[in-house]
Amino acid sequence: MSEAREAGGWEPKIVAFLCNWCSYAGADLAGVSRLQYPTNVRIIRVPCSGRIDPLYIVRALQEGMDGVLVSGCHPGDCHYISGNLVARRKFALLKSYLDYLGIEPGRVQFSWVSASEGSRFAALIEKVVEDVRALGPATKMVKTPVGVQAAGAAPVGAK
Amino acid sequence: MKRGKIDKADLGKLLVAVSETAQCAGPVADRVGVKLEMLSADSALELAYDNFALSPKLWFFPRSEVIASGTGDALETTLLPEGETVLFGLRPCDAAALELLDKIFLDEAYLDPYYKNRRQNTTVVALACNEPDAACFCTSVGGGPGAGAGADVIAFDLGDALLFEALTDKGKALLTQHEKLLNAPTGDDDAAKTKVIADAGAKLKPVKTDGLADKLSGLFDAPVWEVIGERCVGCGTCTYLCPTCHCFGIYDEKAGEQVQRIRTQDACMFPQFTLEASGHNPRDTQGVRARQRVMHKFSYTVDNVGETFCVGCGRCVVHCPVNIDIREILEEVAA
Amino acid sequence: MTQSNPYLPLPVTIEKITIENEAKDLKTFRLRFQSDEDASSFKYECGQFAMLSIAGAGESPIGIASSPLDEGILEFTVKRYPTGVVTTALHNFDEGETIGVRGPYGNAYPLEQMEGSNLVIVSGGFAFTTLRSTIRYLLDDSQRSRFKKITVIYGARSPGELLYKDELAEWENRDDIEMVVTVDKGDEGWSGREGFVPTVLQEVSPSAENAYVLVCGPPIMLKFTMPPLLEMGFPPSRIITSLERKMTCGIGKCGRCNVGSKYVCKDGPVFTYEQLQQIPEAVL
Amino acid sequence: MSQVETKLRETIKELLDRGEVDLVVGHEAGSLPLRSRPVFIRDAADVDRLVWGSTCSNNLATHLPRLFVRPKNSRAEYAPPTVGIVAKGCDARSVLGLVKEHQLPRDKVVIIGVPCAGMIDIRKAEESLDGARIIAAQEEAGTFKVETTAGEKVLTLAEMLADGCAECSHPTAPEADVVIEGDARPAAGERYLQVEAFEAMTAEERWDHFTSEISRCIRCYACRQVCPNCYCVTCFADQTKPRWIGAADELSDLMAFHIGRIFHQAGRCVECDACVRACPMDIDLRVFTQKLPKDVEALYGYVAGVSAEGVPALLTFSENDDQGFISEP
Repeated sequence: MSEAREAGGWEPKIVAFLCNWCSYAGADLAGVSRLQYPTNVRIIRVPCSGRIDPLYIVRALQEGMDGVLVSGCHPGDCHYISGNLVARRKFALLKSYLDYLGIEPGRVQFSWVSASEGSRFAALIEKVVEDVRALGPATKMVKTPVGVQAAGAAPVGAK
Repeated sequence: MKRGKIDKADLGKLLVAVSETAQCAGPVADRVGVKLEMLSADSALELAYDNFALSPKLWFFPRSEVIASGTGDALETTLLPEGETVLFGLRPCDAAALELLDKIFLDEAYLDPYYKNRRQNTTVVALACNEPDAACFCTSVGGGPGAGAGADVIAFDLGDALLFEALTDKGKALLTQHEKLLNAPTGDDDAAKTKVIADAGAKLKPVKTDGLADKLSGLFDAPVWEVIGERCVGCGTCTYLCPTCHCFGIYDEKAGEQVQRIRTQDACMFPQFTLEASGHNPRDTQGVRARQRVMHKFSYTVDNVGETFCVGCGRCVVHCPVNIDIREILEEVAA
Repeated sequence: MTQSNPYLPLPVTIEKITIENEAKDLKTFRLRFQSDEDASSFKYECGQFAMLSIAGAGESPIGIASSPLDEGILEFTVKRYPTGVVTTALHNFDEGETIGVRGPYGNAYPLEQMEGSNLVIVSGGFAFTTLRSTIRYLLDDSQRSRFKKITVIYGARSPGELLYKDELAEWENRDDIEMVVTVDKGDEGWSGREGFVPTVLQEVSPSAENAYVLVCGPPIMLKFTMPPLLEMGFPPSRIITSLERKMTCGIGKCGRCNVGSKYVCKDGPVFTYEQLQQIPEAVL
Repeated sequence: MSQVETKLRETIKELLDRGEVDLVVGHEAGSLPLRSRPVFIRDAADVDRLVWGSTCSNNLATHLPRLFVRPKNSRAEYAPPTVGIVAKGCDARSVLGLVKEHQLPRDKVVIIGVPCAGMIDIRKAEESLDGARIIAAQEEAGTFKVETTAGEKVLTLAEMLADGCAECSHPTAPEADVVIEGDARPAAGERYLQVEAFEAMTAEERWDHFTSEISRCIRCYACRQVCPNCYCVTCFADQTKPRWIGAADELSDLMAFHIGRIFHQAGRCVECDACVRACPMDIDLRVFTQKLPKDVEALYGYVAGVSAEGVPALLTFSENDDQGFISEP
């Protein structure tokens, strides 16, 4: 990442919500196995993909993340039996909905990575980073940074 | 210059001239209705409108405004915007509301610098009403379709022409500045003006409000509030659209070391408005919250600043999702 | 463009933090003004409050617990609520750090008017803070002679919840103030009084003659304290209490603390019971 | 007065007289032309206040849960009331949804099904009048005699029919306890036409529309407050720790609020369009709310509120649920 920064180019910033039992362990395995994958991803460990509130994803986009990845155990392998299966419906609808509103489909991605799939994790990150890189920096949903808003910049009565 | 007339066809020219020295807002057609918008060369002016969906109070008291900002733990005053603004086309009710808000925000003890700054730098040109809406009741709360309170200039729509009358020094200065574009009004114009205002007034249904404040003070525990509360869904439509409602909240936004303290519009209709951190809420039913709104406007402000905080614009009447009609409440109370 | 901004806090340094109770959700913060100018501009009286400001979290109205005679400093005792953004943030601060204060706001206990009278102070819970300010002030050598007998009835839920324990002990050893400290329920180490404040008040039964009573406590305590006070012969005009409401601006504009035609932040927080009886929304 | 209205009043009078309900939530004439509003009838003598027609658009289910809140500080034994509700298809579906979510006791709610011919959209009435204003209006069998500032005019229900009603799948109340007979509109054949049209637009067009509509939001939360499904004690938008929705007048936060609110309705929205009607800023909410019920039905075959039985779509799963959206490396 530091190289990219030094080069002054834009690098995608991606947040990955990984479930504790499978995908986080998969990421760990990728690291232990010394697999190379892009460093653009910031990992947040969650107990289960079922823990992901759609608001987390919306918030990540608001805070200027160029991409969001959510990954959990493969269907059938959930530590909590069915957390990921219930979440799958939520994710399918959210993905469709954000697409419907006009947010680029590549920005928010969902996947399954098991604890033994270090290479799948590395490849997944590769893909997500490439997808987001192709889309360019996020502009939709991004909050105006605090301090940038002009003092008292207010619309006239009706906006 | 105190009075002047302009053909409607030339109004655009006048507003362009005004825009040369000040930012100028006027009525512009939108996908839904007409809104007050900063004018640019290609703005399409629209003079046929009941009123703006949102009250122009928001120019002076925005929905959200940074009142202090800084880095780390030190907060400083945000720079106040400078430059003159002319708002054209406020209905008399909305202009009158500014005079009421002055009593709150220009109170000597604690002057609000942000409001004061806007008020000082803005010239308000009101446009008298020829066709009041079915929900309007300005004449019942001390206003009228041609009333000039709160405005610096009032304009009357005489059909093909607009007649301007300056009401303050600021208004006179504005008319004088553009006197080349204005003609002298004639006696016929005065007659026409009197007629349109009288016609408009005649279309307004009066609401009985005799002795309202006194009666209200005896009705604090009346069952009427819970009856309203049962129907009220507790949204902020009435208060957010109201030209005189001015309750607010203050919140901080933080990103890294950057902090902004923001004043935002708030509403007594929301339970959170009075909810204390301990969990105690002194106004814990929708009925008492509905009572607060009516009491504050028609009783408490009368006690405190001698004014009824309602200008009869009718926005709350039209937009309440469950058709709670303040006029009916007032009539019931005054009966 | 410079213009005075009533929303702007003054910077203060946290000089000392005292944990007041076992639950550690009550802390007293001693704040020192960072400039002498600020210190001298902040003139307050007993019973007033100020807005504590934490940049990034917000502001909270808190009663001033120090005495106006404590120079250069301000003290506030703050309870942390799980839902309270500002109180939680404040409790995470350390000594030496900077926060903001704006005020003082509201009216004060009418000490001038009470001069030459007996004073009864009744309080429960952590509403004791502004009365602590008052007691500190009254007991100062320069002030004590202005007032006659002073009786304090102060209660908390448990011994651990009593505020200002060192000061309470000090005051109990003085002979110019009668201290009655009670807890709802004692523990092994407690040898003092047990019982709710209204009950203890009736037991102590202070004389209403030439007396004022200052009452401050949670709404439920106030509700049960007023009838015995009236029974003891305190006229409503001499029962002085302090109201609490959610506040945002502190300067009578934001509308939150509106009770009847009064604003608690501006017209209060101190009201006589006689005044409160005229405000239906504030009836205890 | 229509036959349905007469029958409705008679029925409710009987229910009240026989003590089968303690109160009935219905509609009464509003204070403005073409408007009605909720009314709470506790006394049989008041049944004549009830009206029924194509202006009775409020979703009355919104008002029900509050009627079952145990009074505060009351130590007296609490007996929940039995509440009748004048129910169109959508009102009844909301009631059944609330029952399913344990917000209403089914045995204490009497669903009085009324035949819904569809509701008018006042905005369409206003638009059809070329700037003239409505002074008064009278409804009669599918037509409205409207007195305007430009003279009298007759408008039909068909020309003013609300978009939501045109696509309604359940014009009559499912699982009604009492049914008032009459002519309801048939269930719509073609549905989600607006959503499909929106889907056909480009991503940029869709985003532009979302942006321009949501930027008008004034955060009055009327959309939330009128929604029967929005009964959370503390809405995510009002939470302070964490604060999901920033305080500033910031488009991104407005969007986050609307996405959050609308998404919370996934598998629950009964498509009553109460939010659409309530919005004082005329935000085109319908096109944004209807996508979810469409998807939920298409993906999981679930339609909200048609029965008090069954598990809501988002509280369950099937092993075979679509996962075509999953990213494969």
